[in-house]
Amino acid sequence: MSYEIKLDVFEGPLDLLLYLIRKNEIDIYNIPIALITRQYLEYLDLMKALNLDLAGEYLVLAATLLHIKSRLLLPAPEQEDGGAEDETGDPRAELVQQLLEYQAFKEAALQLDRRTLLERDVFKRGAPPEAPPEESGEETPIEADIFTLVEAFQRMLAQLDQADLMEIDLERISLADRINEIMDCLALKRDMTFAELMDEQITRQRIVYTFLAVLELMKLRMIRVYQAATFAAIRIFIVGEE
Amino acid sequence: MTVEEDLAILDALIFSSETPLTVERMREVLPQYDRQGILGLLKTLAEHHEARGGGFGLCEIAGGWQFYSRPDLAPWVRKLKAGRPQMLSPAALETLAVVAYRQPVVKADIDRVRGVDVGGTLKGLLEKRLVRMVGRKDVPGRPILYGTTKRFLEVFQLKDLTELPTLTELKDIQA
Amino acid sequence: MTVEEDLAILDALIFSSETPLTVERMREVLPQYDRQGILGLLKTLAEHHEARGGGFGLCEIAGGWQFYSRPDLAPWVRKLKAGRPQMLSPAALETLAVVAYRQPVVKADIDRVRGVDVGGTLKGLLEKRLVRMVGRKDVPGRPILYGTTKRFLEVFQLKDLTELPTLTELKDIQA
Repeated sequence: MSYEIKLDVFEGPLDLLLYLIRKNEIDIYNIPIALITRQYLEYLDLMKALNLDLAGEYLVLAATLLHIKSRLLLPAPEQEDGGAEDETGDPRAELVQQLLEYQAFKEAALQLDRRTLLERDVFKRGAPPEAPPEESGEETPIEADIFTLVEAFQRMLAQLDQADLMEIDLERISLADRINEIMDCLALKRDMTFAELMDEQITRQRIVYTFLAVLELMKLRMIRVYQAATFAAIRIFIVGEE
Repeated sequence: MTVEEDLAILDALIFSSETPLTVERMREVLPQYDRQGILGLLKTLAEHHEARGGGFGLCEIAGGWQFYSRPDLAPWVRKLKAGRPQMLSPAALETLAVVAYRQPVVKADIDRVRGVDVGGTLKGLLEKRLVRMVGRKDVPGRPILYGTTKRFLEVFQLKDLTELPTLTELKDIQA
Repeated sequence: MTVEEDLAILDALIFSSETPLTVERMREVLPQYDRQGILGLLKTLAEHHEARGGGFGLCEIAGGWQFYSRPDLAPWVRKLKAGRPQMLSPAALETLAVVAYRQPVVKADIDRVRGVDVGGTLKGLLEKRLVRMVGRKDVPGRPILYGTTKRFLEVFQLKDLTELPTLTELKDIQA
């Protein structure tokens, strides 16, 4: 059989499978697994022969196809209730569902591309703003997204090549978070009880972090903690900047 | 102040804005109008531009209003712009489609739908600011959730996400 | 091609150009016109815009042509500009990233990670209320410790700091 040179245009194993189904004019609800599996494996061999980058996902789907093929070869299990074989018993069902879903998104992607696109089909005014924004008393809104922030961090660390900085300690971050919250509360109220710091979102983890945050703040001499008597409420006071 | 003057002010405001201008922002400058009043002015303004038969017109995009060049004039405008327009690869478009329709969605779900690891294309979409991290899913491991951005609406010239056509779950794949 | 069509093309070209468009560049796109011909079109186009009484018009500036909003409408346009969202510079983003991920952190540590003196950018971030002083480190000299603010969470649309993506997660995305 002759192959069209089409290998590098597949977006993945599902795409290749859809192509084979279409090429053979097969009903997707009744895929002849033996035929499709054979053709799929032939394509994979060809891709290998052409030294094309064969992503692991292609092999995973090959294994799935072979597994379905073997299950279809086994005699159908005796039905306990003696009723007709239900559709979910078809070993191909899950794959069919996956193919249909993928096909729907592939179509959605094409529809996106067919839209009128900015910078391809339409253009907005090219000139920069005529005048710099006037200073106003109000706070200027800031446009930012979190991806640019973590990327900026990664970029710097890549240059530093410092192993000790390479991972972000989420526990430490959680602690910093709690410290910030407590300082926010205290800035408003000046003093609070320890119990008041335990708000409605109380979880075991939060209690631990609150406790650690209070200890840390005491160490930093940001707060002072008093207890009038054993079992009395623990009161926390903010310490002014000296 | 006449309606003509207010129309001219609105015209200048939208012209000066780098991103689609929302009705709310217009009302900050023209507080004498309510929402309906501004929408009335916008309709008139869009008709004015339509009638003058110029090279650009007023469109409602991404929750706001902005001037855009006429799509049929793109061949001439592109001649002026250096380089080819940045196209999204089919892989990037597929990943973007899954994010757009399934948002908020975790990477594992996009991987599953596309049948491949979408890491590279997802990063490209984050860099192009078409996709953003919108939070974390409340399941063990708290994976990052992704969604589309306002810029996605701008680039694909959508008023809002509801303007996306419904996903066609094709019954017959050969259709 | 009618003159009306050519006027619309010119309208779109000037509108989408980043810099004032010279007659020479216009002729690259509309080579059927000589210099005089383009100047004739420009005169007509300027008159069209003048006549429609909109908020912006065509002006000759710096050896080229560009649309400008009407000077008498500047007070309204300025009202709008004040609310225009600001982007953070790469330097500000990097400094902010170090504070966010390493907080509470002293300036010397940020300097070390960034490889430059961050005094200026840190001051900017403090003014923007994205960063604040959270205390003093218990070492000689008691240097100021910096951390992020509630506004930081708002701007980056985070519920809390645990929503910050980790570097491992970033590596997974681009796998």
